Amino acid sequence: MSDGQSPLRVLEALLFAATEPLDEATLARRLPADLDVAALLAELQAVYAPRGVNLCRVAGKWQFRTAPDLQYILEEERQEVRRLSRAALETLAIVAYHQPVSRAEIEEMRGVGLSKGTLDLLMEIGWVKPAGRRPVPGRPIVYGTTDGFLEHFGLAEIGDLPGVEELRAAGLLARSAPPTRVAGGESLPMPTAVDSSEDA
Amino acid sequence: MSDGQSPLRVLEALLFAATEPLDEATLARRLPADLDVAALLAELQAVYAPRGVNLCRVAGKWQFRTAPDLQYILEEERQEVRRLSRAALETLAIVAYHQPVSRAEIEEMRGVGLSKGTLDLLMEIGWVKPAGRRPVPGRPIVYGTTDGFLEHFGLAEIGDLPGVEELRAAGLLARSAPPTRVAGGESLPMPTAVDSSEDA
Amino acid sequence: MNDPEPLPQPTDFSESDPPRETAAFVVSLDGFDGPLDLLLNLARQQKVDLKSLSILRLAEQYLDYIAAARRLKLEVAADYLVMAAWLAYLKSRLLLPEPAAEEGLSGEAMAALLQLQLGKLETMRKMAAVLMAGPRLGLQVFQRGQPEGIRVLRRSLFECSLSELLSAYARQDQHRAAVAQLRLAPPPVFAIEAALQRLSALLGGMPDWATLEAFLPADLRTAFDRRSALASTFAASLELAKSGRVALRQARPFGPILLRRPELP
Repeated sequence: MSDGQSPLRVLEALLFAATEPLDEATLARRLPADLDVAALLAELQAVYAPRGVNLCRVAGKWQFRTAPDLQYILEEERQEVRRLSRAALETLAIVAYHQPVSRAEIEEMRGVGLSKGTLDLLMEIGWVKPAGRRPVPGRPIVYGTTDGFLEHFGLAEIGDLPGVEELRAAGLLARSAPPTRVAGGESLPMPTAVDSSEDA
Repeated sequence: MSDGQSPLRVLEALLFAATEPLDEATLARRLPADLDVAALLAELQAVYAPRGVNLCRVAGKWQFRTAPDLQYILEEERQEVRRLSRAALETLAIVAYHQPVSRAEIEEMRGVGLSKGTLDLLMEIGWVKPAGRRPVPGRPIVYGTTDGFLEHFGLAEIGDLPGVEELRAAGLLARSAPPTRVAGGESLPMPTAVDSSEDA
Repeated sequence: MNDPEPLPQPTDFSESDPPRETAAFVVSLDGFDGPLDLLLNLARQQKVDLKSLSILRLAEQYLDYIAAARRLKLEVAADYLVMAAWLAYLKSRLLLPEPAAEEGLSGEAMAALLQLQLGKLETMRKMAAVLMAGPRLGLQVFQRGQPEGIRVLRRSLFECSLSELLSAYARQDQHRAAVAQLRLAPPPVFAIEAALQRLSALLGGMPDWATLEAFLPADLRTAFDRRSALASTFAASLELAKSGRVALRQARPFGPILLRRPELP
């Protein structure tokens, strides 16, 4: 680190100055071509690991962030956030863990209709986005999480969601079998009415 | 630095997250009372001195800043491809075919005044350069093309430009056009006003 | 960050108090987000893990709850009634011996379906809480407060092809040709050549000094024509004086210019 233009110094400066997380390709463009950016980032991450500022991988990109254990110190920096309704929270969790997921599937999982505002609010916050359509009759829109979601919750990728492996192993993330409910009344009843108290 | 809540870590996080430079009193309020904030800041400054990010004192307050020698990293050149105006294109063509040629001769040939910016732009791009003065009353500056011009248009030398006869054969020149020489021959009325729409 | 964390302990998510004992309570459905939510709340009263939950007992609890609500003439939303009907059916399937030749799901399978559904919902509630409690940007962890950002320097790169250049040349060449054809009228000046001719012709008949003006053409209409003729005639007189064909005289600065045939030696 003593030589003037060491690549770690350059990486440090770039990541400190950036207003948003940077991906490796962007970083590589600013460095000599023959450098292993991934290895340098790992090295920088290790250098900063014990410090008050850490190098984090979020949404597949890199960003310096304050160490999580110092949150009590930084209370004054806290940004006011709007409180989400329980419906919005559950919907967010369902979209995150079950994506891509349709509105009907969210309603089925929660056993209650979803008011229009709930998904809209999550999209407005920038955590949820439409992610195509499911190739089934009716071609319903399916939803997924955004990079903004990963950045906000400090996740490198969606597979880093807490407990995702265990939940999958426990069969709790499997999509329910395609509706065989035509035959009899055996399958669980589907929600019909939208609960008007759902508004987020 | 190894203990979890070392004051240097706290200072680091505070200065990193702050939206403005912080003074020592503000920093002291966030730290245990018995600490020498000035000494800690000096220590932190020393830690960061060789790095890509430095701790700087500005107007009595403290702030992390990208190291001055790495400022160039934070500048991104973005090239925008632009097209030449008609006036600039014609002027360039006249300079190429009739060099060395004076401003007055260009105006005479185009039948319209040349705005100041047009020749300046061509010189700034690096395609046209002054090429001495003509030994006539007023000693006007004459212009010619540069090596950069030849490179850009893929010409080994200026003689590689298609000749007037070839242009005519290619249908680019009107057959009726009499072959006019610039310097001598019949001279055309001189333009008087500069066409303001000519700006390159 | 990649280590799977152990699942968190169940958290109480309900924003309103869950119904207390089935006997004497105020029946209200306002606090529930649908029948599954009510079922989860009832299940929690069994104080067991969802996996060892008695679905039969849960079904009875739910039916009691809905019955109580209806006894109190509370409005019960259709969703809750549909679930009640389904649970009543489930209960009968669980209590009665399974028919031999069975179509569709068995009572046990139906119970497992409900159990899984409740498990999924409860899990999502837990995960929502975990997510919201985790280190979130701007709440527990912070990005740099004053990033310098990357300054963008814009630089223009001019693009021009050879054919564009040639077309431009051709275009202005045609323009020039058009201009040349339009401008055939002679310039409105009195040419020096014409002045020379006129002066030479007139000098023969001028034995004595005469002013320059006397040699100007007679048909000068405008001041410009007059100035042009004067200048050309003066230039012509100098030209003739140089070759000794005229004598010039001016008595004082800006005085009249006189000329005559030179005296023969």
